[in-house]
Amino acid sequence: MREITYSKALNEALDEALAEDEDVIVYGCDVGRWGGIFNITTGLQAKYGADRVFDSPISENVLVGAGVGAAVGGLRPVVELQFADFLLTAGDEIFFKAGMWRFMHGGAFTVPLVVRLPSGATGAGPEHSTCPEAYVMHSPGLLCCVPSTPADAKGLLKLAIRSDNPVMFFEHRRLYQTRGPIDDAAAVAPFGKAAVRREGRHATIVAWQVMLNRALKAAETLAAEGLDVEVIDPRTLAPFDFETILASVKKTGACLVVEEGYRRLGVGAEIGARLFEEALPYLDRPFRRLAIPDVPIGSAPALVNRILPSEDEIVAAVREMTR
Amino acid sequence: MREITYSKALNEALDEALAEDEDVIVYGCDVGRWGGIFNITTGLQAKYGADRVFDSPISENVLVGAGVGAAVGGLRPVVELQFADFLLTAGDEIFFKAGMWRFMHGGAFTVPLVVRLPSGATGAGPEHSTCPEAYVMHSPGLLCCVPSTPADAKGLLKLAIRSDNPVMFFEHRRLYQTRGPIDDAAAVAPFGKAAVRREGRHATIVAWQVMLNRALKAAETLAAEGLDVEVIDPRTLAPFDFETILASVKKTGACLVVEEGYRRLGVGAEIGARLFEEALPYLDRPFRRLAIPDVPIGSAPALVNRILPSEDEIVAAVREMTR
Amino acid sequence: MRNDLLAEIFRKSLLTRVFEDRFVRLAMEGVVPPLLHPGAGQEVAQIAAIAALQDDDPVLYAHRGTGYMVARGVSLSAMLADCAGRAGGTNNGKGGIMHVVDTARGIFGESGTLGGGFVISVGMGMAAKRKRPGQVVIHFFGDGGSNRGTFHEALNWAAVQKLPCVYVCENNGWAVSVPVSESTAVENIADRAHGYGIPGVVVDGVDPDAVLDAVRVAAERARRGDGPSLIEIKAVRLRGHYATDPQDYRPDAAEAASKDPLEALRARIISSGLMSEAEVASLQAACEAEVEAAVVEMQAQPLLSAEAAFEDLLVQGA
Amino acid sequence: MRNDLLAEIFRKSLLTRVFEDRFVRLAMEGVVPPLLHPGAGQEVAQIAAIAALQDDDPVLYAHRGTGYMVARGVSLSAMLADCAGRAGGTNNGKGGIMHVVDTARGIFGESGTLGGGFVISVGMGMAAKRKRPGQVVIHFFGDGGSNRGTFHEALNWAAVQKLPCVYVCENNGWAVSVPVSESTAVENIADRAHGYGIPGVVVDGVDPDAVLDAVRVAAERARRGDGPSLIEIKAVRLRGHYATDPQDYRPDAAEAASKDPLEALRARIISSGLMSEAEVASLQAACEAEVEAAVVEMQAQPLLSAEAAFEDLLVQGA
Ligand SMILES: Cc1ncc(C[n+]2csc(CCOP(=O)(O)OP(=O)(O)O)c2C)c(N)n1
Ligand SMILES: Cc1ncc(C[n+]2csc(CCOP(=O)(O)OP(=O)(O)O)c2C)c(N)n1
Ligand SMILES: [Mg+2]
Ligand SMILES: [Mg+2]
Repeated sequence: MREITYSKALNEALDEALAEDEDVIVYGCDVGRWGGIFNITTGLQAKYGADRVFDSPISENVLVGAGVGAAVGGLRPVVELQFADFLLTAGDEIFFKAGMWRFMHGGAFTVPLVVRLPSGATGAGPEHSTCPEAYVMHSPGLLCCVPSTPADAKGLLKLAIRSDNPVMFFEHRRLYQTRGPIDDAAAVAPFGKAAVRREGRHATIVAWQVMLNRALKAAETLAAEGLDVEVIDPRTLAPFDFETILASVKKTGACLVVEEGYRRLGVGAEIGARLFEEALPYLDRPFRRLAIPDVPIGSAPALVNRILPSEDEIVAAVREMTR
Repeated sequence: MREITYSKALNEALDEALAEDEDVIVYGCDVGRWGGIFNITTGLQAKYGADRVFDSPISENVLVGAGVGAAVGGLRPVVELQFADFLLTAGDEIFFKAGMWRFMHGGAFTVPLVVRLPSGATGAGPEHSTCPEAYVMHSPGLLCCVPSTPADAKGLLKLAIRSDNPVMFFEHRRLYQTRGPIDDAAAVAPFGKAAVRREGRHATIVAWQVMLNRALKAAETLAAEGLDVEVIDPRTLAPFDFETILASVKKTGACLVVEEGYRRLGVGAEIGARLFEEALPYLDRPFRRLAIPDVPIGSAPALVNRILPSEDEIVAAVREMTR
Repeated sequence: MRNDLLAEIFRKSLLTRVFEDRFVRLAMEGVVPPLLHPGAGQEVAQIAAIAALQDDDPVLYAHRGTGYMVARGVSLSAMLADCAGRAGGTNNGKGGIMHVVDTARGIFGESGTLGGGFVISVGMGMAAKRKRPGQVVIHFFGDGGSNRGTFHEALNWAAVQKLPCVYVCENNGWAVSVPVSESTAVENIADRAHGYGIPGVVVDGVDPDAVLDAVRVAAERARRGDGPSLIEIKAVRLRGHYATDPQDYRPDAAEAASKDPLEALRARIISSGLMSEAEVASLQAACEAEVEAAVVEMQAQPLLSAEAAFEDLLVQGA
Repeated sequence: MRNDLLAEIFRKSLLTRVFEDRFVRLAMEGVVPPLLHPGAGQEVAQIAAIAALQDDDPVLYAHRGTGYMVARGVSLSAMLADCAGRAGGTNNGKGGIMHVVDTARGIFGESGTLGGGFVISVGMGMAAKRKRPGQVVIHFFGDGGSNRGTFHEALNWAAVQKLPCVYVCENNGWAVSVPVSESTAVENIADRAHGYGIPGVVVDGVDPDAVLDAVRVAAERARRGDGPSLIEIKAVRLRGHYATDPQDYRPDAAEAASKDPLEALRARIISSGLMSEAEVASLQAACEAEVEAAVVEMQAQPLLSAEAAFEDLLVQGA
């Protein structure tokens, strides 16, 4: 099997989508000539021309809004916002136009739009650091991908582009340089199928992207202590594969969600509430969340590290939960 | 004690705030000459002049953003957005500028801004119908009021205007014409104090605004069946008085949250998750949420009524929970 | 313009007026919610503008009036059904009169947040340019809506890309209760075209020929690949912002009433001998009959199932 | 302009250049994160613009360069401390070089989302007008940022309210890798002033006199209560978008280098006899010493406590 980086995987997905379907267009600030500030679109303009891969003004509202219009008009736009945070800068267009244009017109249109959203804390300050998936997951009409591995990055992006629904595609910037195996022959699991990244019976951890990697490392430490942790990667947050989590928690009786978004009303809140609704008799241990403790993310690395859930905190939380 | 409407209460709060502090200004589309499309600012321009109470262009980004700037510059702006939904239309200004301008500049400023957000489903379509409190409660740096009674409408709005923090003030449009007693001598409870609107021991309902009224009616029906329901009105969502809910649920063992926002990652999710974290040994019954079932709110009344939690559904949920 | 076209614009304008007046009465009777923003005074210009385009050129409209839909022949009973929450509508109970849609007739809908259509139109222009050369996208909006930031982002990018878009501002002098002079820093919104290097022209909304010509010129420019244009129609809002608005903020209501473009067109049609008074009267009667038939047809439709609340969101299995 | 002012602009521009060059080296050494967007080529104009104002007139800036701060005498070691995560900075670890603030010197910060400052400036103008008559709010931004919708909303409402705001676009021809011609539909961004009925002027960023004059005229207009102005400085970006940007997208880098306004000013200062070569050399040495002292002062500061992550959000008990 090949090994490629997460960013190469994304680049390949775009490349193949552009090759397969001439309705696919790719645009955003700097994605054309330069190949994107994170080099995800490198080489694509040279290969497919400036009519299909092009730069845009700094105008997030029209970037997303034009994506909706282009999708309604029969194209399959893939829009890059340079930072996932900017999803709120284009709030009307994301939540009302992408999420509801079809609905409010009684299903007259389809909106096959993909918005690529590089996320994650890299010390660039409060408006360039967040993982704002929760805003999307709270909002009807939007699908939401959070790939953690190069294979998922490629597979889910290809599915997203083929989907007739609007997809918010969160790429974690701190994963871009990570490598992983990719099986070109394997079929990609559809949206809404979580992956059990590690099996275990003492506790369930739900995590994705950078937090998934931390959870997996924590699980190794815990395994050495005799604690077998099951680690679930949801892969997509909308649709959300609650069933896999439910089955796991019924087995383990304990659940920890680790996320890089804000804690209050985050993804973990939904998971906790649903477990409490649907699995009360199986819940042996209080629920636990590790997340950004409801402050914005400053720029100094020490401050960022203080609030991002760490491997040590994950280990400690599981120990405490299973005591 | 006087009885006044919720809308009169808001008008009085603005009137008194304008009288007390000449830094208070009030603006928004149609709030000046006309007194607002919902008549909350009636008479204020005539009384305080067009320099302090004035109309604006249809420019939600600058409405909110200028509010932040004016607050930084020493005024106390009270901005009306005509529909609470438009909070996402001004997403950058609400979440990043109002919520974070102080933070990202290391506390150099205070941002005494109030944004008034008339909310609620009245059949005006998907972009003019929501109760989007969850977006605010998820976001650091913003306070959030959800008054249910005329007395709270007045008291909380006055507190909000006096606060040195940015406050998102949700006024429910279907409450504007409701009446209630107001004790002009009574001190208003501070932000972050829930009100127990009805005491009971068999189950706890958390609800506010229109859903609170439905919950209270449902509680009467249930009382006739011998079920004593405790009904809690949080009054503010940020800060959030979880302690009052926790104490109630420890007593009743069962919790239902009824809200007019979307269900997934809504306020109820946070309440459920926190109970599961902090009160597992006391939880006799599965958690329950009634909320908008994760579809946008159409315009036909039959469709709206289908998805708004009803009194009957509340009654049924409590019966089922306590069975 | 040609006589037959003028007569057609008159007929459609009259039909629109009759339809909307009937709508308002239905609202007063409680049959439909009072959510119409009457287009009275603006329908002649709306219909003349549409007449300058191909029958299926996409139209994005704002909230005021139904002239665009009537111009394209959208079913009146369908629009009523949309509002009455009945079957047979265009948007399945989702959008009422605000989000009437009929893609076969090029009616592509409305953004409930003002100014939301600007950005959609850019993408539709991008799609038209690539997939349907020769197609022109037209977007109507109000003076008030032109102060949204989306106007700026959209016109700039449409101009950069030389998209086949025509932007038509119906400047009726008011945004609800706020006069344009108090919200807008420039007298002619068309002057903003300078900032995007595109043509900006002002036309009188009482004059269907001027409107037709301006849109034709803009559409030809768009088809040639030279990019968008901005047209400002000086319009008159005869009624309140919404159907039952008392308009007590409005000093100019009487003056406005005297400037009804439909009356002017009626007088012109008669004085030019294109139709006799009797012919106009019978046309009026025909419009009324058509509207009544639509009301009857709408009322014969079953109420929408409340389960429609769960439909039309995501495409399943995609 | 007066000689002493010119000399002062030169000194501050030189200090800015030396400071930023040192910053970039610190970034390469890993002492500070490489988040500076070098202002090289734009500092003379930035400093000349600030020189046209009162010492405490509020400044909102964009991300490029530190000329504004140096012009106002913000502590260099404080700016370094901001970036190095040490005590003694201006924003307590929250905003690094992006959100330097010093309200006593009228430095009111930056929006991390481009274009976010436009709308803030309007409110600050509203407050200035009411509370501090005579105060002028200046907002600097880039050509790229001028395509945000906030530009439109802000300039319109500032003009309607006749706010004391001065909008200064530093058009350096590039937004990261995108040339202005590919993102912007008009050659002169100043032309957009027409759309708001306000003056729009273009000045050459190599010419500090022209910049100073233009801002003075605009500030006087603002103080008179006549409202905002838009000034476009034709600027040159000498370095990459960020400190370590290879700029391989850029054909004009050599040409740009030949147009350094600081070099032009240095030549003018010497050829006019205002300073001798030796005086300039010793000024350069003094700037280097001042910067080194700031580096030492910064490095003597303790690291910020990580608990600062929880500070500065809400005002407690309010
Ligand atoms: C973003 C947004 N802000 C405010 C409103 C509420 N609103 C609806 S129509 C209207 C006035 C529109 O004025 P104009 O654009 O001139 O159109 P007109 O009603 O005059 O036809 C307002 C403020 C809205 N729907 N969307
Ligand atoms: C809303 C928003 N979009 C995109 C960015 C990313 N970004 C930062 S600087 C920049 C280029 C800015 O160009 P310009 O305004 O011309 O300023 P310059 O860098 O040339 O000084 C971009 C795209 C951002 N910070 N905010
Ligand atoms: Mg108008
Ligand atoms: Mg630039």
